[in-house]
Amino acid sequence: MNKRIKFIQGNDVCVEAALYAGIEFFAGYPITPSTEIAEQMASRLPMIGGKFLQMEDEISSLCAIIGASLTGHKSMTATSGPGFSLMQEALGYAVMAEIPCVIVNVMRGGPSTGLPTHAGQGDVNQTRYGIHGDHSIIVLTASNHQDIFRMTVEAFNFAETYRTPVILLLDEMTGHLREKIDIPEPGNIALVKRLRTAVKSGIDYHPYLPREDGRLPMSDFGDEHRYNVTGLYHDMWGFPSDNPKIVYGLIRHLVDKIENNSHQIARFRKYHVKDADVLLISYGASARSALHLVENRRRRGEKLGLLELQTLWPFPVDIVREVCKEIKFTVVVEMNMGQVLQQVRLAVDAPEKIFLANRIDGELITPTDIRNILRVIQGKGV
Amino acid sequence: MGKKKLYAHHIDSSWCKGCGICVAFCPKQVLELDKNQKAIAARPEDCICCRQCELRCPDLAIEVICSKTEVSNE
Amino acid sequence: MEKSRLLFSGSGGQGVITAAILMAEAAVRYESLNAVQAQSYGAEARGGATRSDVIIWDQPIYFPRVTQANVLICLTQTAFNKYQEMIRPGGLLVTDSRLVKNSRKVDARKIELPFYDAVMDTIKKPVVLNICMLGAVVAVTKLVRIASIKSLIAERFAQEFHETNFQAVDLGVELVRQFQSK
Amino acid sequence: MAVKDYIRERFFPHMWCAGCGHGIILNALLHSVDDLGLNKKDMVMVSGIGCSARISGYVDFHSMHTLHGRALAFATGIKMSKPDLNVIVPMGDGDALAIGGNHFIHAARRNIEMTAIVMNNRIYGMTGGQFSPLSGYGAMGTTAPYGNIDHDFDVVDLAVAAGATFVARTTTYHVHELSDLIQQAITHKGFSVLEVLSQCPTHFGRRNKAGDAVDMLKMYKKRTVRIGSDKKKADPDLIERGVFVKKDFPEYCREYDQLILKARKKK
Repeated sequence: MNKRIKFIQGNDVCVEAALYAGIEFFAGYPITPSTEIAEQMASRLPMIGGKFLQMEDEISSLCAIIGASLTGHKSMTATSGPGFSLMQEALGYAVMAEIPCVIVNVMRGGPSTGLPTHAGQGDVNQTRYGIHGDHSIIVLTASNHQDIFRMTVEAFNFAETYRTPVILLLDEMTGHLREKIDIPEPGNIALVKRLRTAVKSGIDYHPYLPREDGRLPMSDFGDEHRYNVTGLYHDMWGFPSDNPKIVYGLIRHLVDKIENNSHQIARFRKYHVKDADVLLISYGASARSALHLVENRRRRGEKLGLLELQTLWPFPVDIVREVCKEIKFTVVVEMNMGQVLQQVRLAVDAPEKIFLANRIDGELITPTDIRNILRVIQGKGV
Repeated sequence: MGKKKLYAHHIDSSWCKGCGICVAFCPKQVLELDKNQKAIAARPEDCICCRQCELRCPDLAIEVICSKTEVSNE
Repeated sequence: MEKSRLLFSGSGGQGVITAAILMAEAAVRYESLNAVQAQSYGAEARGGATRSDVIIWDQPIYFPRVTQANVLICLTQTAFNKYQEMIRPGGLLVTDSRLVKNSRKVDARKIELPFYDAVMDTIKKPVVLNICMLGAVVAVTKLVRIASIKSLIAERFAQEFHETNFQAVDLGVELVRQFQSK
Repeated sequence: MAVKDYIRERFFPHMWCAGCGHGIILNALLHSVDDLGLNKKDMVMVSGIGCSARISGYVDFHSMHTLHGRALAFATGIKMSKPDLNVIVPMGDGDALAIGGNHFIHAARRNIEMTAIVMNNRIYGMTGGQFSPLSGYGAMGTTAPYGNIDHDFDVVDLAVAAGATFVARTTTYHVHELSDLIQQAITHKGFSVLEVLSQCPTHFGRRNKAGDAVDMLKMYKKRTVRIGSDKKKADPDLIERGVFVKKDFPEYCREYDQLILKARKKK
């Protein structure tokens, strides 16, 4: 029997993947439906000498992993709706201070305490626009266990590559679903190590001076280089500054380092897109239903295709525009009032050909739900 | 322990904000504020090296250099 | 193979979800099949009717919920009343003959078995009711091998519970044998 | 080393007002670190937001200027992931006890080895003189124009109740005592809380007719007494100074090391 094949919940897959990626520090606060991640971390991290902290709230959880990351340890927290709302302040800090870390948000129905035990996908906009001030951010998602593993590792990799917090947006459905996962052998997925400065002790180290390729080598707290970290606009040493030139340079850097690399960051899967005349665009749990329908209809000769987005932000505008070009019409499938729909409409040349198939009652959208929408659009009646 | 002897008051007048704390609490009235509201050692000969002015200065502007104390190598 | 959609239902504490997980996990890890298992959480899981969906297939499974069950298992009347409509016409309905009063209206192959009474008579531990039911479901659906279920139980449960649970599996199999030979 | 070897001189003169007690605390802290002979490489200072928080920019340590009230949470992550570091967390009174009150009591409860210094000037200085949870009944502030009806915390009582294993109080007038207590707090193997009454002549002093910095220091001299002094019996309103609690108790990082051993055995 293959020991790497497991039958576990999506939340547990996320833990396995974080360990694969080299996590050493986790801080969190219990909240449905993400709690299994904290529970598994509490059990697994000490076994490898890592640290698990149950903090007093989600605010301090994110603050603690930012602190741990500064000492050179790969760090993560996991939460859900209300907890993610509480994290916005520290998320902004991690963006501004350029601290690599991973925040998992296992989405439930909202707003407020909403539907703790039911799936929703209403946090897409919050991951992008939740914090005050201009910025850019990386948000990944996945619809099945193999991809949850992959995207969790990618989240750690992107965090290190771009010195930024990365949000992994899961949902209650996939988080609690059990299915097969074939844990990749060590080395099968490349890991990005922390880029540390080569500057020797006694020589001026600039923690916030990007190299030519845009990356910023770090120095761990506790090592030779002493510098300042702040959430204020700051110069290349990390000291506060309101010099307009420095402010302008920093905000451009924070946005550009992500937006200019959106092609490197874009992760997606195409199913039967090439010859499709009707396209579905979906992500997360909804993409499972969309794919179910696509495979079913293909067997009957219908030219239905699916673009599954795994990078939600920066929004893969070019990819979406490209696939929608030759399509009769496109239906975005999601469990909210059309958060990705808006982005797709902005991306394409003919927004009037983009429709929504959604479900907002806490239940997983079904292939039949999507099929009914397709029939309405095609004028066939349900 | 012998009696400490004063070498010098180092007062960085660019750091001094003239709050007058050193003047008010010097047990020997060694210090004064000058016409620019900066602390100066007006009567250094009376200093007993208690270093209360140095420790109480909110601006880190005063250093009392005495014998038996480590002298900065700057 | 046909795609099999199973819906396990009962009340919280009966171990219905554990049985569902064991079935699905055995399919994945011992039979090289695909399986998904989902369940209802929250208020629903604490009292009232508990439900767990299992789909087993030799092809990739995308939509993970059971909307029409090939196999519906009910261990309480409440669960039966709530989920009986979800059975596919011609599907298989497995109920406890003492705990559930079946309805003639349901269009399904009905297998009413005295899980509760049999467990109380022979093993005398109500806690293995779910495993007895699992043994029966495995025997009747043949989706996984009995040996696989036992291997998984040996892996998952503490040593001291192995024997009782094996007994419960065998009891379930025996109940099906008796039923089918009637 | 000299005290000035521990600061980032290019940022001086500092931004605090003339006569601000926070400068005296910085001064004492530097003398303490110097007296203890600590290596700058092992020192981390994490501050929140407010006048007090600016202190982290002036010390030549690993320094972190974080969010209002959250300094202890950031510091907890640093200390847990590198327990050999010496972590000092100076906080203002609003920082520590209003927005950060929850983090404060939970850090104390865990007994994680860090030094929390509550720089208590009884006012929100940076935002211009609003009352704080330590202003006290009757105090005047821009948000208490008719006199404050909020009662204040007793930082010492709160810290003790929350489980801090070193709890002390002093003032910016008692500078030798201040240095001594900072040293004790830094070397204590557990969560240390040091409350320092620190004058804000600009916002608290002016609004509350407490005079200038010198007058406020004189008041600290007159209205505080050593713990156990007979004067307190005669005048219960006097504020006690000194070490209130100092005890050996399992420290969080060391407890976690034990937990790792347990987990490894189970593996």
